[in-house]
Amino acid sequence: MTLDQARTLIAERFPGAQAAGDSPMVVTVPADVWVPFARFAKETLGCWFFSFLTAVDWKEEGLEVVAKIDNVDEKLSLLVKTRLGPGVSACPSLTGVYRGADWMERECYDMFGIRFEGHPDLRRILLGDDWEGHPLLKSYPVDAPHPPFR
Amino acid sequence: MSDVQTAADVRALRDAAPRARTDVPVIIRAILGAMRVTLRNLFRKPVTVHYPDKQRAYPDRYRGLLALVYDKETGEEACIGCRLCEYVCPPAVIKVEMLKGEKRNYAKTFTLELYACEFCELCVQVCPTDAIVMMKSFDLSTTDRRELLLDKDKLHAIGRQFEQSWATGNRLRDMQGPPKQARAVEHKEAAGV
Amino acid sequence: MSTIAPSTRVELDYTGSERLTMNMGPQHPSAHGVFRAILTLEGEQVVGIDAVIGYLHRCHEKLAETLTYAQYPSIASKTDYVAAMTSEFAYVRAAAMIGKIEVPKRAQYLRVIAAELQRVASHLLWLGTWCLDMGGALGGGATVFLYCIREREFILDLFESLVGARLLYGFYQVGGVRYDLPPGWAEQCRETVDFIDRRIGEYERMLEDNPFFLVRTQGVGVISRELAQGVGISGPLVRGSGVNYDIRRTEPYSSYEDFDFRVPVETGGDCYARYRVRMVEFRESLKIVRQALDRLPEGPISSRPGLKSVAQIRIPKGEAYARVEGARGEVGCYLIADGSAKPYRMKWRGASFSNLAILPHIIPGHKVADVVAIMGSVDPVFGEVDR
Amino acid sequence: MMEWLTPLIVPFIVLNAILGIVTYVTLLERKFAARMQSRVGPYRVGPHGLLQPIADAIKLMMKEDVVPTAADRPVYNLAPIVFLIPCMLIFATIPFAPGLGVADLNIGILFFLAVSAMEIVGLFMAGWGSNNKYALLSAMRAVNQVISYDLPFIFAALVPVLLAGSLRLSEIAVAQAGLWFVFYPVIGQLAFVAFIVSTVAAENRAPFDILEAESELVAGFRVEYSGMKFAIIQLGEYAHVVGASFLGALLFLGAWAGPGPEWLGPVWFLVKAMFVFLLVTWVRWSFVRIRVDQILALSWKALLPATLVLLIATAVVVVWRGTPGV
Repeated sequence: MTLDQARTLIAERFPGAQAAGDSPMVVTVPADVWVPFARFAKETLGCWFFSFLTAVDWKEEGLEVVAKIDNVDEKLSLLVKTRLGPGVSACPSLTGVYRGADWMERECYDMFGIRFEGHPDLRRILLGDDWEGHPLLKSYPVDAPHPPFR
Repeated sequence: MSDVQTAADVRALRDAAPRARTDVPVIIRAILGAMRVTLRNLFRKPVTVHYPDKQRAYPDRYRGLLALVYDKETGEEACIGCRLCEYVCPPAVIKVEMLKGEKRNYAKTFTLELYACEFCELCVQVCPTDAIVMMKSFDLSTTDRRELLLDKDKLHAIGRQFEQSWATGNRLRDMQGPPKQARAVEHKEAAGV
Repeated sequence: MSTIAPSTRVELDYTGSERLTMNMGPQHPSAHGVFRAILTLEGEQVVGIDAVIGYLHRCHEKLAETLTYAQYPSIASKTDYVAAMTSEFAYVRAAAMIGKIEVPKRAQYLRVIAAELQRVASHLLWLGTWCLDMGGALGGGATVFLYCIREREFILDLFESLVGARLLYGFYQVGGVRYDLPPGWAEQCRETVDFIDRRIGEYERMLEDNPFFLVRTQGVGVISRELAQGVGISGPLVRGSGVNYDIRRTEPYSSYEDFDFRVPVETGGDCYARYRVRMVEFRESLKIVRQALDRLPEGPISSRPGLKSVAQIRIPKGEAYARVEGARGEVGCYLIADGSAKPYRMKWRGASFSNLAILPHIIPGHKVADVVAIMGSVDPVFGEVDR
Repeated sequence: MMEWLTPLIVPFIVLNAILGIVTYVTLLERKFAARMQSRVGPYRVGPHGLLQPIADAIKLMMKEDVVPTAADRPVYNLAPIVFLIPCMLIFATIPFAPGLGVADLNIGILFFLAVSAMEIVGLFMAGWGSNNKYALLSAMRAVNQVISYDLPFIFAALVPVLLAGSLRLSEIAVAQAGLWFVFYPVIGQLAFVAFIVSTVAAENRAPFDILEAESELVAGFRVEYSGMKFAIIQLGEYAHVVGASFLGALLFLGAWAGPGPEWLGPVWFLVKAMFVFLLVTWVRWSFVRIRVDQILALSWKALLPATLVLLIATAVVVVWRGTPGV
């Protein structure tokens, strides 16, 4: 699976997706094909290695979920992104495709408040259950005390 | 495969895992071999350093206690209160106030919260006058946290008390960076050599 | 940090005996830091585990947004404090990738030397603490532990004479490294490397065929190849499960392509296979250090002038994901720069975080004593798990 | 005139001597282990740490005695005593020199084995009474382990009994005047190894210390004990080890036999017992711990049949040679 082949395949199967760059190849997909794309990437492109999943807060433009997946054997490296849009904090869960997404999505929920639909056990992972707010949002100030202030 | 391994899976995997030989001679040899290693170490010299009685030798670049120094030639305080160290300090433990002077500036106050310092040496690195340096000193512990709030006088006192490490701002900047020769020449010219 | 223990999520064949919920950690002799495992037991058998992490959470990712590219590398050490060099490495690599900053050849070699010595030091600590988990502080485990610590000191001494610190180094900076080798360091390093090479043989004699060690490790905590690929573990864990994945090979960085080394792969997938992988890695790392010292080129150690002010390093708009092969696996840094002196967003991909996620999959079905053995073989560092 | 005092004075002297030995055995072990691990061990209290055991004792006496709220108080408080008594009683039958001992019973070794197995009651009480899950698991393990290792321990100890033809410990010692049983061809060595292994296991020392198992069970059955109660448990444990070492020296190493005048006998005995002790310690600090199911398997599947066969073989040899003794 060369890069060009992968790019063609992506263009064929997902017309809404934009692929750019090569190492890693940045693929931006609409949120509704987030899970189908991941399944396609795993099964067709052979990207079995789930490196990480996180989000970026683009302030007014809303949240963006980013996942890095690799085909280790053929050195194909994908950075898959999806824009959730302003004010939206729900995203389909990848746990059905990648088992490693379990903790990563919990962390992402913890830090950004993104609700991953279909996640089997979406709880906070790093912060306490009674923590208020989601620290990595840009609206969350660094230097003010936050409840529960301990 | 189901989402998690079940007990049956664990048992199957356990049985499928490769095993080492279980011949009695191999086992006996391995056991005696392990005991031989411990016996051999019984007769090695212990590596313990009896710390307060014997100080170990600090390497030249040791990053220890911070201090302010005096200019070697003029005997004046080397710090010009430029606040570069305050800006660069990642945990923000340095606070400097500048005192404007006629020929040069001074630090009016200089406080360093040593209890939060992480000894990254960035303040030494950016210091243009080599005023803040690190000392070859390890004994920082105290019974009172307030003693670790160092002001200017204390920092000067520390500078006189301990041996200075190798690193100063100019030395560090000379070592890094690509145009090494050119800058070395510059310094020589500036020093009037 | 969740305080609710959900009912055991894993149903194993129920033996009819009463279940016992046992709390392991967060302060526990073999928790390797602050880690809490809520175990559901049937007799001695574990039937469910809920891993609770986050006790050491410092929100490094938010912290990185408030610190400049010059400041953060020395803080990055604090994520993985056992192998502090690797996390710095990932960060400066990411920044250099966005800024397209060249790194001089000598700096690349110095980076490799430091990273490989760090791997040896980290593996030494792993071997020691793992044996401590299995052998106990009042038994043979403590002996191996102290031997390993004794040898690790020599590497820390090397680091100390190189950068002046023993734990948090700040050796890497964007565009190169901060310190050049002091006089005599290379010879000292060669001696240490040879010495540790000999001592590793001693550990192997203590453990290799030892039946006590073998029964504790063989067939314990088997990660099948499929499971390893599904969860996204990396480093010695995934190589112990028969997957040949080493970033130094698949995506060479910092002149790793210049060096001749072997990537060990074992197929067993159990604790013993992971032990074998790491023992070979010891030797291979020492080999790389020797090669790098032999071929160390002359030249500058940084492509950028020495740091003079906090905002000296500015990086254009862009994003990059840089990963390095740390002692525990893929340590990655996903950096988004917005053109200012501070990153817009940074994501740490801690190797231990992903590796630890394997625990709920492999621990059920084992005995209580195996929990610590498996956890030790995963080798988590909680600074990196919680960040 | 003062004869009625003898039964009081002799145990008093023996008890105190044992306490002294046991206290300093801890220092011996710590120094030995430290040197094995490239350390120096206790060093600060007194010259080369010689006063360390005394400092430890004082520290433990001064410590606050914490009782968990939910503990079963009578059981919790009684457990250290119940644990200590059998551990001290085992010294009753050991003759330290010809005629020097508390009671030279004609079933001496039987008494020793029976009483030493009693410690398990105290162990289990401690584990149960603490009302702690770690302690409970540890107590369960303890019962499992001690029962399974007492059998090989007894069988290994019975080999010298068969060879000597007596259950009286002093007679077993005398029977070795010509040849120490450890040098008895084949049988002696095998029995000695089996004895050492089962001693290590029955004393719950690494690699068989699953009930202490601080990597998973923190400190096992004594996790909730502090202060003097902890000290008593520790004392009992070391007394048991020392007792077993004395037994090993008596059964296999010819007890008080040795060069020099006769009054050196107890010294020789002590030296031999310490040799056995250091052997056990050496094993302890050389191996990783094995798991509870493996320990049980080792006992029932390997050690027990092996010692049983050894015992039968010894019996056959003894019958074949016609007379007991060497």
